Amino acid sequence: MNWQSTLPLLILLSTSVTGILTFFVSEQNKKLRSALNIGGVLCCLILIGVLLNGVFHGESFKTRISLLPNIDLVFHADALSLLFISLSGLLWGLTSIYAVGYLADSKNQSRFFGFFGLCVFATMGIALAGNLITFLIFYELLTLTTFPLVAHKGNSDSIKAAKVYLMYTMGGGALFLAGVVWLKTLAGSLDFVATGVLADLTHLDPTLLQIIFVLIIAGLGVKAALLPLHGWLPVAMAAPAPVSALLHAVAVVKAGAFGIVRVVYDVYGVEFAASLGLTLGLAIAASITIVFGSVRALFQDDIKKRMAYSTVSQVSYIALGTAIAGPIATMGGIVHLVHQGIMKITLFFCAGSFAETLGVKKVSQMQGLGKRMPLTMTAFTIAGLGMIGVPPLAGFISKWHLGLGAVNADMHWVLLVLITSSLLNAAYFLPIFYAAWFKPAPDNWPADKKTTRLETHWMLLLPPLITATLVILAGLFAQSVYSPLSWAQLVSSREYTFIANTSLELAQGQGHLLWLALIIPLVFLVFNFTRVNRFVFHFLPLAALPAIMLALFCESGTSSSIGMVFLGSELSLTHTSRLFLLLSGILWFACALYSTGYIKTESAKRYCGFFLATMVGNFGLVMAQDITGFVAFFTLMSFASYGLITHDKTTAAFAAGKTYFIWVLIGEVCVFAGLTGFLINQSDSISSLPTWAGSMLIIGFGVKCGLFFMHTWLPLAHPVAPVPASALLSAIMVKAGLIGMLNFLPVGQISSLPLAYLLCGLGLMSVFLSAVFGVLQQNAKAVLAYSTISQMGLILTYLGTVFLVPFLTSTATSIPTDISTTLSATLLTTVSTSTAQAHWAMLLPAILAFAVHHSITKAALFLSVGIPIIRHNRIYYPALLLLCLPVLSMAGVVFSSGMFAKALLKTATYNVSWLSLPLSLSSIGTALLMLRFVQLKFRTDTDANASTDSNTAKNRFIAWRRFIPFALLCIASVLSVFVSSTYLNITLSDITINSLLTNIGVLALAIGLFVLIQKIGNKAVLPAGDIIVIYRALAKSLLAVIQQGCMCIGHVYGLFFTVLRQYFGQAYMVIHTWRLARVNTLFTPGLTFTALLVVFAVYLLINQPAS
Amino acid sequence: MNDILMYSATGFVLFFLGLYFVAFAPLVITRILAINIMGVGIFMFLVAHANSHNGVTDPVPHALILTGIVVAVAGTALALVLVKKIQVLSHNQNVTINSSSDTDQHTIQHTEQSPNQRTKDNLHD
Amino acid sequence: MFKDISVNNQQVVHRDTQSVVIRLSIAVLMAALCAITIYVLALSEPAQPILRNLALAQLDNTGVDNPVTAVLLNFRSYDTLLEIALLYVVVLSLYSCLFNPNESNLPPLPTFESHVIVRHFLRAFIPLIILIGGYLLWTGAYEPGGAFQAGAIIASGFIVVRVVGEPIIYPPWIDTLCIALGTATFVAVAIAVAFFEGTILTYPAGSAAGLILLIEIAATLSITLSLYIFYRMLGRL
Amino acid sequence: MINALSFLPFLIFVPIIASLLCFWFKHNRSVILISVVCHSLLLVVSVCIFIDQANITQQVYVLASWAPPLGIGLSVNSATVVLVLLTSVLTFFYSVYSFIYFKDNPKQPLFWPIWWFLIAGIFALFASNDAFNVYVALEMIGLSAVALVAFDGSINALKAALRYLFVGLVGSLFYLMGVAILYRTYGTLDFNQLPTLVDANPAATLALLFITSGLILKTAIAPLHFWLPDAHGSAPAPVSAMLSALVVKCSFYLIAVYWLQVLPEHAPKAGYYFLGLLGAVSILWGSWRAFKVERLKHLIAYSTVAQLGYLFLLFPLAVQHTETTALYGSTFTASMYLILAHAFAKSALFLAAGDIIHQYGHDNLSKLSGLVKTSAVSTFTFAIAGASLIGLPPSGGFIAKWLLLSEAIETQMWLLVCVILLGGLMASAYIFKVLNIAFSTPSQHANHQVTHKQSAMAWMALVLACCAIALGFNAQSIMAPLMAPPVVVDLPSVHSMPSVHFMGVFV
Repeated sequence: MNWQSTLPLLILLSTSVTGILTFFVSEQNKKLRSALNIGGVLCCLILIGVLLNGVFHGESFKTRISLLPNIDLVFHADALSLLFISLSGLLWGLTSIYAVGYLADSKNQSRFFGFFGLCVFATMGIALAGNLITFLIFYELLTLTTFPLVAHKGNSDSIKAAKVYLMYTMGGGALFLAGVVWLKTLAGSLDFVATGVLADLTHLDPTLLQIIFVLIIAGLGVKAALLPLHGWLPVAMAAPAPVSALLHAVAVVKAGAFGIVRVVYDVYGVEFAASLGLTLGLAIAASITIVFGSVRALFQDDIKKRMAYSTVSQVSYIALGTAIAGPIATMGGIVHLVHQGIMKITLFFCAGSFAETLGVKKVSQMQGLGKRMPLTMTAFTIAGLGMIGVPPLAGFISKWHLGLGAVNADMHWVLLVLITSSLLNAAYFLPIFYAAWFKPAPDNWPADKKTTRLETHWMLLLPPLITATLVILAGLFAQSVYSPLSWAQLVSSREYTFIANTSLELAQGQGHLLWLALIIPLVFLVFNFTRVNRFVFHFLPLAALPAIMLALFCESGTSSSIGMVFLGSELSLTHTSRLFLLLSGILWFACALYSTGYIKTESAKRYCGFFLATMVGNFGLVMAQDITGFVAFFTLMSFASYGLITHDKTTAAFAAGKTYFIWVLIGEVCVFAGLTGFLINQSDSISSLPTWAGSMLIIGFGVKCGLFFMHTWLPLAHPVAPVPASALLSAIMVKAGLIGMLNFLPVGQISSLPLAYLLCGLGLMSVFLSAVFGVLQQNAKAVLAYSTISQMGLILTYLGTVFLVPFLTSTATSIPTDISTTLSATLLTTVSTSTAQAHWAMLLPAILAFAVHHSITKAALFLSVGIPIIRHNRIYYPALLLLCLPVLSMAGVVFSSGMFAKALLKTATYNVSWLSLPLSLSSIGTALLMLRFVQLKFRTDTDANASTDSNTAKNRFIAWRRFIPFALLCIASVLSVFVSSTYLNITLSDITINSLLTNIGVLALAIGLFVLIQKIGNKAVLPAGDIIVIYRALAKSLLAVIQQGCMCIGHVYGLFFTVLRQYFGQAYMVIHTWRLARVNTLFTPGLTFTALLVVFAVYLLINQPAS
Repeated sequence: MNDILMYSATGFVLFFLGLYFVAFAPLVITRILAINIMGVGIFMFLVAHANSHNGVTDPVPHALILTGIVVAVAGTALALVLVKKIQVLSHNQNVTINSSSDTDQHTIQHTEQSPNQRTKDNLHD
Repeated sequence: MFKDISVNNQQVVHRDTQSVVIRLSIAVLMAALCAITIYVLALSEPAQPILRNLALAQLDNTGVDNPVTAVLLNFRSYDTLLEIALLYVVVLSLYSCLFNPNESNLPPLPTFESHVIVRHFLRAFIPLIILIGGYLLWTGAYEPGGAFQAGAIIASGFIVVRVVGEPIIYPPWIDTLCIALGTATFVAVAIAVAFFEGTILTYPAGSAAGLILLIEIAATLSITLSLYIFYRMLGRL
Repeated sequence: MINALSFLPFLIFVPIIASLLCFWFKHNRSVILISVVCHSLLLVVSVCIFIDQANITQQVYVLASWAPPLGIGLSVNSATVVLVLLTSVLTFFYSVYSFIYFKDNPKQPLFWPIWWFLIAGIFALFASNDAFNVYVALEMIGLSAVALVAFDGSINALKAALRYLFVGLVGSLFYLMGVAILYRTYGTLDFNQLPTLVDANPAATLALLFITSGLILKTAIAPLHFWLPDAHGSAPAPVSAMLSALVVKCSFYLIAVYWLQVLPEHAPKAGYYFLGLLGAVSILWGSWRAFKVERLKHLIAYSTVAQLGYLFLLFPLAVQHTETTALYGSTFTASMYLILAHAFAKSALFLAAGDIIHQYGHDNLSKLSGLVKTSAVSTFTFAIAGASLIGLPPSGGFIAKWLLLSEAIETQMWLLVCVILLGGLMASAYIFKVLNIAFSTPSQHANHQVTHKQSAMAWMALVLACCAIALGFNAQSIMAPLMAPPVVVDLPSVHSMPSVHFMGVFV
């Protein structure tokens, strides 16, 4: 038996020997037992390592032991088995460490670890099985070894759980045996062959093969928890945590899924199975399970039950991946095998340690868990987010590939399934995170009785952290050579006989510097959590410096793309992104300086954390050119800014935070859907963006820009946020939406009427209505928020005009177009219609100039709110003077940057006749808002003066820190257009007399209107966020409807089963008692969230892209 | 020729008669007798055949019958011993029962040396 | 059918729960089966007496004249051996069933004075019985007779003595010896013979008669004792 | 290669001698000595027979050197070779177990003679080649088994023994009637001659009917199984193990011989299917009763009834499969393998149950909760042996079930496939019911005082259970001879053999 054939046996031996030896270890000496176990795990992992690089170097491992005349036990290591074996080996190690910690003081541990080792031995056997019969043998062995684990505790419900588990698995096993024997008699030897054994056996009649397939899949379905056969999984939660962790994350459930993969690919061959119509049936079953599992998870209050149901749905992804007969979908399915394993095991570890340390078993008891056990909770959150499929994490990769594969295979309904299930995942994970992180902790938790610094025993803490980092790494470095994704690629390529090669491009030139802008803030972020966080707070502004340096000194066009991160992310300084980088760098620097003076030191640590995270998100966003990179940074920025908004921890802050969070999620999903639609269409090489994808993008980015119907969060969030944060929010983060639209909407390429109408319509509405609402506000910052909405509305209206171009008369004025809107090759094919291109060439600089002007002036205004301008204060006069600058500039008074920016916009869109009227009206509106702001500012400052002691020395020092950035920004607000015009090389048209006159006339009109409104309107008080009231009412009614729906479903269920029970009587029918699902008080935004997106899904279905 | 048939027929009749009484005789002792009758039935059949060849008897059936008889004796002896022992044991129990208050004839306790097995119900199953 | 064996008023009774209807139907069924067998046998004619001719042809070199004894102790001697062994085992099982740990402290059996006529008659009658037994044993080789019949008669003699009340006292080792004697001698002869003839139970040419007689005597002894012990054990419970 | 045929009578005479010696030399040490010597002799003989089976199965050992029709012949076919080996191995285990089980029992001297006689009876039955001789062997087994069942003297045991005796006697009488009819119609009793003489004669079918009904009563198949649970349940552990594993198989073997070898032409096709039906009914009914019953030994006994049902599936499969029914071929191998696997597994179960009763004093399932703590080894044995009974992969039971299933599928008998699978499921139901009870923590502290010592008996049972599992691996070596049809060579009657001196072989 040469080396090749003994290695698989050695691996199997190592696990089984460990298991059996542990049986004989006496109960008392824990050391020997854990040493034995850890030793076993290590040597197993080493062997697997040897196997891995053996296979990597092309050796083939195969052992054949003859069992019966023409039936033999075959072990062989192909790519698929290696994937599964390394997963189970690694997780076995982690789980045994965890188990040692978890079962520290429980009895008969030797028996537990013995069966534990044997269970992994069976899993390894399944992984290495070379033919269906060996697979069957180890499959049954798995049932035998897991039974005592489930029944380990010995109390009544674990015995019941074991009984139910047995009933299902024994039934499944019998079916599987029948199927295998039948296939054996028909097809002879059943060795696994890459493209399937049965494909070339032509003499078998298909109907028989179909029946056999159904039998085998039913057998495997029990362990893979397909719909009707999943009953045992939630019940088996009575087992101790490490058992449910290993069983439901790795061993049992994966064995079933792995079996399905093996049968579909290596026994039937995927093309042959598809031709028999089997894969469609499997896909439908898997999809139903996915949705059903998630819905059931929604209503479970027990954490482990919820995890169990989520396992039910997640495992069916793998089955779905195999069922969609396409290389990418297979890759998705197989990689999900690994990802789901690491994510689910983290969730179970954390659930176990929560139960062990705090006795928290119910979701409803998880308030404030984040504070009490921060590290475990972070691991839980990371894994949860991964499950939802949030971009940078592992879950996203597999869902992305599944979606892509489904679209390639024209199974669009799968996309729908994926989206609904991700949303359902969000619906049942987010309330947990929200409750854990943001709700106050109940006081009845046991005090941190352990003296160690850690929140729980290190053995309970280390495994979840390791697996959580694995989740992140698997997501971030998905394309790297050793990542599960590339390994799955190897497997799927073997199945489809074509090699999709993804080469590893190395960044060239000093592109790496670009990453510097991101890394420095990250370094600061890390230091923030160590003891040096006081310095971090003081030197916060330095974090923004690298961005400014880069913007100034790197010439545009330098790009660095690293294949490993995300899916080949690429950072580059295009002409526009360089401008935005400079702008955001300056603003972040100013606000950082301001916040060092404004934020109280004790809450500084948390503030810096969120501040730096948002900064990284912002800079990354500006520079990212590829979709996944952009979406990842976009998400990071939105989630981190949530922390900024709720910094003051007042109830209003949390309410505003909640609304902000919902809108962010809505925006997120719209962007995600839009981008996928965009990509799909792009892959079909039709450059015309489908209207639904375009509108999705507009809505998604509109949420960020504060377009009218999506703006309700802005007026709520800004007043609540601390001054520097709200300054940043309205100045830069609002621009993120604009950058997104510039990058991804095919501006200048195509012209589509609906998009134009959508954009211009919303823009105009936000311009006028926000002006009206803004005036009626009571809070100064709310007024500023409304002015931001109106200005952004203005910019977006102009952006909308670009889609109207072909319908306008076009004059060929050639202005040098060095705008490199070239995206990375995968994104955009440039189809230039000369007129659209020319129009866009003029419009872009104007928009950029206006954007720069607006962000700087708005920042200055917001910073002014933080500086009390009161009469006897030393800085009264200079502050007053400086304040006038941005106010006037915003109002577009003569010679201010505002006037010039508006003039530029007017000249750029001279051929859009109907735009001049709204432009002037908007300037009136802005002027009104400015007056209202000034009035409110002085009113608050005067009555604030009575209470604050502004003249102490310390106060003066702080005042200085605030004053300087404010002064800088005020001056900049005037000069911004002149500076940016040189950069954007646009000639400023000279100021004609009549433009001067119209300007003064507008001002006078605005003042008159303001006085008029003061007289009649000061009684009408409008709550901030205006139409949010309507949304809330809508949400409440929707919740009521859904609750009613659940109640009646529950009744029907109850009725059905009572009838059954009377008819059959208790003795004969072991009825699985379906407890009426108790609809707990659902997280209201969660419900609005799902409702909204169901509507979106329907829209998606109706408006299928013509492909 | 027909007298041999007559003997064989009576043999069979005896056999089935014995069988009926083995199944349904009330007293166990009669059952033991019934088994012997069945044996006799078979031996009658064998003997009838042994002399069916005009005068010269066939010794082999006779030998078979002799062996059969001895076996029947052995079986009957064992049966009688068992019945007697059961009678004695249950008699001792009844005595113990009479001494204890519960005198109901049917609830047969079990004797002291047998382990504390369940009482009547494991007789019927 | 055999379900519940229970004892009431000293009788081991089978409390039959089947209703009369079932019993009648089964009776009818049995009758039908009996009729069928008789009918079938009436149809088929008996086979040619192959074995009879063979046995009779070989009779002269079996060392015995009576064909039945020849069959019993020569042609199918293996059957007879097993059969005697069976008897020996049944006696053993009798011992095991009636085993009573506190045997020694059982009250001695009641002995009563029998009527004087009976005693004198017996004194003459017992030797006669033993004589008849011996004769039967001897004629087994020529006319019907043999070990079983002789053993039965002698045992009946002993039983009569026992019934009458006279205790037959003999040392216990005779019991253990004689019970197994029959089987032991038969097996010993079978094995010994194999040394000479190669296969078990083949009597050497001349000595067939002598060996058969030896086996017969041993068999008679053990049968007598077995039957007597049957009676004595049952009586003494 | 010495001619192993001459060893054949050893099989029968050695146990009888042992029985006599044990009766005469009563005290312990000598009994042990005798038993060890005899067992090793038996093992050697059966191994030689197994190795040399190629030419042994052709010859007949003629006792008293009278040619078979007149005299009695001893012969062995491919099936009995395996059964003989199985018996010698198992009886060796049981005897060792009994030494410990009856160590402090005053009745021990009486046990061994009857025990050895039972072993002699089993070997006599397997080796005999003559119809009437089989009857005597059946009686030997029957009576000694009854004596052993009644061994521990409780009233239940006695009643069970009496019932067993009645059944045994009636069964044997039916068989005797069948033999008598055969003798009347064909004039010969020898198994080798009967198939040649037999012509299409309704009397043969009638004989077959009598013989089969007698033997079915003794094999305890569905309708006529009422006696088995009590008999096997209340017997001492080694005896019940012997009964379940071997005695019941003997009568099955006889039915197989009559239906497949001796009178195949006359067996009506419907008969085979009827036997199959009986088998299926007994699988389902046995498993159902096993699940319901309360006492551990009764549960194991009922599972014997179920497993015997599997054996009876051999008949429909054999008929359907090869049309030419014979004691070889893949179907017969499957059932032989099932006999092997079941024998080991069942004996392990009974011995483990014996150990549990030894410790707890009772085997009432409801009071046995928390068994795993007190007698871990026997629970473990119970689990492994149970796995083999259910047919979970690594075990011999799995191979047997696999062979049966592939046979059933090949012959398109879907009903049998369902029955086999359902049987497996129900077996898992009652095995895991016991395991559940073993694993559950004892609710209230059971009032029995439990001796915690792990007696050697438990380890014996464990060894047997491991053998049951080991059967799962080297199936090849055991099955090869069974698969191939014996090479039919003209039967040299030993009589004409040159001087094959029995003792000469040793001298």
